[in-house]
Amino acid sequence: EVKSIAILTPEEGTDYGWNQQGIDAANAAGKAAGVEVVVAQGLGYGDVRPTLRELASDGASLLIAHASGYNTSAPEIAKELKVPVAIVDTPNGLEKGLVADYTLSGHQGAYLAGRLAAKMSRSKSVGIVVSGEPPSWNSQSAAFAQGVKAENPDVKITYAVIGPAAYSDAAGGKRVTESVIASGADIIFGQGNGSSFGMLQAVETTKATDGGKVYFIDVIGDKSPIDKGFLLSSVVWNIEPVYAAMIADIKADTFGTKHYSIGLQDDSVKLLKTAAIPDKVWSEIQAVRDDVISGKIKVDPVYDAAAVRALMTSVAQ
Amino acid sequence: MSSLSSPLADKRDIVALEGVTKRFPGIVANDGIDLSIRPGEVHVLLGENGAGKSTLIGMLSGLQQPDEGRILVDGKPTPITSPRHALALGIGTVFQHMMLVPTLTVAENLLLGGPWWQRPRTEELEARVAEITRSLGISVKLHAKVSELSLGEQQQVEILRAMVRNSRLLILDESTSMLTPKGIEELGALMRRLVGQGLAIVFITHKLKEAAAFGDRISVLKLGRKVGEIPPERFRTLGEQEIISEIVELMFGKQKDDPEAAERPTRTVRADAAPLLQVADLAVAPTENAPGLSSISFDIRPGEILGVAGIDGNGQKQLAEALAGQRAATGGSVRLEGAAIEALSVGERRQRGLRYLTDDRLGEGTVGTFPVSINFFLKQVGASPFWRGGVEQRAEIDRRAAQLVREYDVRTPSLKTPVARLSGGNIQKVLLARELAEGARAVIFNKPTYGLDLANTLASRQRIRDTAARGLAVLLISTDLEELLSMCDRIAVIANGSLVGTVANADDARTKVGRLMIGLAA
Amino acid sequence: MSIDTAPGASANALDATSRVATRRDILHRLLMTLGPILAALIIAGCILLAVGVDPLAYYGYVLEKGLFSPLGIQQTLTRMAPLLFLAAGLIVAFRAGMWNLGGDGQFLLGAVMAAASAPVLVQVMPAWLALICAFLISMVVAMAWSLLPALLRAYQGVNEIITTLMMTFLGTSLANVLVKLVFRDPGTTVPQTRTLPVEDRLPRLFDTTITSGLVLGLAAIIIVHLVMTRTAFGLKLRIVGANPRAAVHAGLGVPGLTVAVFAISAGLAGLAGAVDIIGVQGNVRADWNPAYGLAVIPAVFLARMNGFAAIGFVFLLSVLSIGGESAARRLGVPNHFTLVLVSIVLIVLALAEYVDHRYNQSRKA
Amino acid sequence: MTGLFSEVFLGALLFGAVTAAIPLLLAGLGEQMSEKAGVLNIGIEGMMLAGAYLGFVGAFYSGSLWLGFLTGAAGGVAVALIMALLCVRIGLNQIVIGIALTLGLEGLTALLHHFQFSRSYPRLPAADATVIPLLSNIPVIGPAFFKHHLIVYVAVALVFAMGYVYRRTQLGLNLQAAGDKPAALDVAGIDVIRTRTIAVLTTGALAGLGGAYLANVGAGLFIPFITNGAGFLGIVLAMLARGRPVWVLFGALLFGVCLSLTTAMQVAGINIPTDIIQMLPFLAVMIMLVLFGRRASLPAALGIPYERGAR
Ligand SMILES: Nc1ncnc2c1ncn2[C@@H]1O[C@H](COP(=O)(O)OP(=O)(O)OP(=O)(O)O)[C@@H](O)[C@H]1O
Ligand SMILES: Nc1ncnc2c1ncn2[C@@H]1O[C@H](COP(=O)(O)OP(=O)(O)OP(=O)(O)O)[C@@H](O)[C@H]1O
Ligand SMILES: [Mg+2]
Ligand SMILES: [Mg+2]
Repeated sequence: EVKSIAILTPEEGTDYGWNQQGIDAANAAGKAAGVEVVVAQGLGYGDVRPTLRELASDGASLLIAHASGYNTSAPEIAKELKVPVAIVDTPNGLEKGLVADYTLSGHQGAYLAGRLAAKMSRSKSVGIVVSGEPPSWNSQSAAFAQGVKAENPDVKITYAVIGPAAYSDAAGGKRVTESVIASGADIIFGQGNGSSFGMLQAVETTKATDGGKVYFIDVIGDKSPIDKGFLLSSVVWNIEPVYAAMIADIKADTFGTKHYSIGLQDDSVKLLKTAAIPDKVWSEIQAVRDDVISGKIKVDPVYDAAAVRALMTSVAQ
Repeated sequence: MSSLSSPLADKRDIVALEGVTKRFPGIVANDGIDLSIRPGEVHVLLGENGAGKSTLIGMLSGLQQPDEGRILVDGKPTPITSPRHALALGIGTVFQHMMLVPTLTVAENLLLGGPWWQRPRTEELEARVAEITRSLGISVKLHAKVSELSLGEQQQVEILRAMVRNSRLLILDESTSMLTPKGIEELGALMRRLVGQGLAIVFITHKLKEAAAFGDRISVLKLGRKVGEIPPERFRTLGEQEIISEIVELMFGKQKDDPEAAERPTRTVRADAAPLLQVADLAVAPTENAPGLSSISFDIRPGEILGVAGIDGNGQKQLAEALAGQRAATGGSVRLEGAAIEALSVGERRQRGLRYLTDDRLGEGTVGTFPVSINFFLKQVGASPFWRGGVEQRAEIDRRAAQLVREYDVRTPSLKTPVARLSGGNIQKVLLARELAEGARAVIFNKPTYGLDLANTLASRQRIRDTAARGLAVLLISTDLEELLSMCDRIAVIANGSLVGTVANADDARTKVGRLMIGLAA
Repeated sequence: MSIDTAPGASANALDATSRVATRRDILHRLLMTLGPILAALIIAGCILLAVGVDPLAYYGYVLEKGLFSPLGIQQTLTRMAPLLFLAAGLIVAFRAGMWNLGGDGQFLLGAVMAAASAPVLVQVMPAWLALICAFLISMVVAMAWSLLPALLRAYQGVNEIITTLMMTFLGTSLANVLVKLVFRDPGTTVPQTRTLPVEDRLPRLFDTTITSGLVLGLAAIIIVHLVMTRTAFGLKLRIVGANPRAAVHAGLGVPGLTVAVFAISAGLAGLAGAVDIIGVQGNVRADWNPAYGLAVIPAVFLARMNGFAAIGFVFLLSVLSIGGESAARRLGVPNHFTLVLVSIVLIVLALAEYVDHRYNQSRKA
Repeated sequence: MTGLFSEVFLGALLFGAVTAAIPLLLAGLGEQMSEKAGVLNIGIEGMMLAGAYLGFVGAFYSGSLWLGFLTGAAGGVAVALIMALLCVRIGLNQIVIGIALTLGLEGLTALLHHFQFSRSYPRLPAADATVIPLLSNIPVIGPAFFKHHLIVYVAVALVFAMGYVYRRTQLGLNLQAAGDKPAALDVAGIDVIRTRTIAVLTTGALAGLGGAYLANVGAGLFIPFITNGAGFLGIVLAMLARGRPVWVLFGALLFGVCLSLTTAMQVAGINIPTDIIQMLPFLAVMIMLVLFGRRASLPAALGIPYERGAR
């Protein structure tokens, strides 16, 4: 019987991104299933075993460890306390009744974003700025690049990592994004927690080399409530179906037997439509979306950082 | 104002103290002291180590506040709240411990204290300094870094600083301790000239002869109390010997006339005995701000005291450190009981019986924050029976320390007291006890009585004589010629890093050493 | 910088202090620790009130979840293990007057080496031997990392605050490079080292979740305390720390001792990393840096480099961090509040020590 | 590769280097002042955070960057005031208080941000640049160095102003004496506590300004932990500079350039992990220390509280 579930996130759930999407989804899934949701946020990237144990002892029937940094500790606690946990970025960690994986990748959406960027770039130059290189971001960076190339092989892609452990380096995000814009990019695909606000700021305050506007494509969350007209789109993730499926699987005793994923087909990954996207372009993108869903276009996720960089280099030449 | 002024204070006093008391944890440093300081007078303050002289000065210069009593300036009760206040009142102090910033130049040190937003007024200062140095007959290197000056030179700078500030009252706390006999003479003459110009001077010294020679009025402190005063009227009627014997009486009760004039006991060093300490052609490279040594050679036989005379800063410290192994020698040999030790480390030399009693008691001789007991064994860390298998034997240490405290008459509140809290003389006793402990064969004493009061000086000298009498070789470095004459068998003179001659301590030694020191042949 | 190495020179008599006095002393110390903590809680409580949270409820949870519940106390004690090793290393360095502020870099390198070696070693040798080897490797690598600052300080007189701070920046980056490029677990998509299986980690104490690393940590800090206060070697280090010139004068080999101090201090920091990995974490992820050093340094100072007092302060820090996390979650306060709380506690404790010192002085006068 | 490195791009890289260097410069200059006067200011990271937060609040609500810099500096001073009170006036351990202040301000600013901005993430408009005539027309160099917000030139001017203060004014003498031999300063009639307090408060103002620049110009917004260790870098810079403000400037630029180098190499497609490139400035400095073995000449009384007449 599932009475309550708990979600653990490394940062506060107010980031219009990974943490917020996770918490919102858990709350929604819990509400739909009529179970209580305990939120433990801002736990950092250190040892969360104490919190896991405590949440388990408080009676949570499912612990959602919503950070790749938790994928060693959570399964251990699952085995220790016989509590089901859900982890990310560990596809081969499944264990029946105990451990489920929901490695999420918005690569299909990022591919669409790449197509969109290539269509809309005036300078035929786009940039990818990331604050780190975790697998889920890598797969989106790679898919974005593939999308750009598929749309127009002549478009230049500039890839830049802000620096190590720079998740909160907003100034670094702004600085690097400005450099990338100076190198010619007029659309920035940005991934980074706190630092993505710095990227957004750079886009808002820097002119493209042609003197025109620079647009920003965000990931995971929807930043339109705080947009000042520079947000072109976002690869929005909806994790609610995943959590709902987990709750259902626990009830059905099938937890830990399958992978959960998100994708274009059920709109759990979708491209955000903003006013900046002309309707004609949008409908072309929707057509591509249908091709991806139907399997006519295949987008393979690339998780490894070196492979992603290699992809960029080959793209840049 | 007359209602405020005290019946005790005389209106001629620049500064008067009334019943001033100052307490420190565990001690009453000043206990109800009355004192009057007048223009045109050198007021000498005498007293044993720890008698409370510097504490009194601290209150006059605004560093500390009295717990009881009051200070009157020009007849008015005036709490001296800060050094700045003291300076404004015209009280200039040369402290016992150097108060110059070593990384600044002399000029910058003299300029310290001006309004912060100003550019330093260097030209003005130079003119003023020229004027003062001319009238005083001294010279200073204004643009040299203080760290490059000898201690004597630094002391001159400090006196100059007090003068530059137009002090009406000049306080000199043991300012002669670092000076050569000639320097002392000059300072004395300077003081006489200054009081002649109408200044008041407070002069602290441990040397009774200086007190008698330069003073007008003498106050004697003992254990924080003022135990006596010789006012100028009386002072002028007494001769040097009478003054000295009166002071000695005040300080120690009735005693023989001039304790310092103790005859050198005739000891006979066996001329045929093999030398214990042999130094040949010892050389040390000069450093940025210290002279080197070149071809230093001497022998010391068992029971012999070899003195090293010379003006401060001529390489005495380098010699001592090179012998002890603290300073790298660039050549030459050192033999102890025939065995070469020049390649050995400090610790190994000590084990062989070579001991070095440093002149820098707090700087390197002790660890100020450590208890007295541990400081006795600083050079024996790890040795049995105080450590066994590397583990401290606290009972053993305390037992032996208590024994040394008794034997050497160290005045300390407890064995656990941090050694820096002791007065200079008592710290010196700790060092003496440490260096003379079992196993010593040859001992280097570097200015062993500097800063010590009379009683401690005499006791230390006696220790040194006893040391030699036990058959040890003694090297005694001192700038006090009287001290050397009263103790040594032979006296070598060091100048500019080399030994310029050695004379036997016979009747004519004084003149011979004196000639060598000023660069003439003996 | 000077450290007062004479802990409260008190006795006015030559004989040792009586037992009554020491008991009163302990009671006094306890009071002077608990009092300020209470004051700090009141101040921090005002901040809680300002953001609309009931301070009593908050502290109730801190105590319950950090101290009084069986689960809480186990977590607290587990968290202490690496902190104790770090504190032990800092005690050695600080007592010897060396400002090793490079603990975090040494910690991380130790952790990475443990994570790199232990999972491999357990496959080729008995687990206990493998863990000992992993500890040794971590220790040696951390020691090696401190060699450069040590030599520069010993033979060139280069200030170690600069060099250790720089080495910690370098070490953090190097640890990341090692995790990402050298020791990366090929079996995962996330850049992290291989994972040491739970059953191969340090055994847990009895039937609890407390790691036996706690015992090692306690042993380390107590041994360090005894060595520093009771042995010739410790005294030598303290002499170097309190007055380096006196050390030269006394014939101690100061450069050698300096290098030894750095090695021991860094070695203990490396062991802290190892005990955290081998005892609890199992692996190291890229960009992982718990920065324990920053909180342990003030704790060691407040303990006046006394090992036993340091245990107390480390315990306090652990209670606050474990309990604070739980309380924050339950009351909807951001977790950052724990930092504010720790900061206030540190400042008030430092103030109390000062007031106490002053009071003692005036009483003796 | 040549195509990638257009003039505009190179200019932007160097511009970024300067932008990244300015907070370090200000922090380093500030720390240098404290250290000169004998106070080891480990709390500078906290002062920067206070400056970043209050600086942003000031600029955001008033709409004026200059007001933001002012409130930022005031924020730094407020933290410095605690430090001065506790460490200078009553002589508490500087390292304990410094670290405690850093921890406390990390928590406090994050907390305030949470309640105030974590839903809206307000961002400032672009800082308007003061273009220096003629110089700004030089290719690459011009846009990199001569098109910054006025405060950047002010910061650089501060380097020389402080050099002047240290070498040519009474205040400079006082500061040096306070760090090398405070007792000598005291008996010369200058209040050591006051001198050190002035130094620490100045440090607070400079660090606060550095934080405000970081938030308002560097990032254009405030987020928790935005300083990311810049204060600690400032400490390293100040100690390496041995009392010379110009060396702080060079050091800060070195770090800034290394950061830009990271970006440049990535854009050029050179596959060196960022972690390794980030190590470069530290490696360079360590090698310098090994080769030249610069004897530490930190002030003799650094970290030791001054108490008149104590012994
Ligand atoms: N700041 C202080 N704290 C504690 N005790 C002090 C302090 N200053 C002086 N004392 C103690 O007060 C007593 C008087 O010291 P003071 O320095 O005045 O003696 P003194 O007569 O100048 O001795 P000396 O001839 O050795 O210079 C000594 O016992 C000393 O230990
Ligand atoms: N190790 C050192 N570092 C810096 N300066 C030194 C050093 N040794 C000596 N000096 C300086 O060199 C000058 C003369 O040296 P020093 O005082 O040792 O000569 P000395 O006559 O042997 O000493 P003393 O007679 O005082 O024992 C002084 O100005 C002193 O400050
Ligand atoms: Mg004195
Ligand atoms: Mg000498």
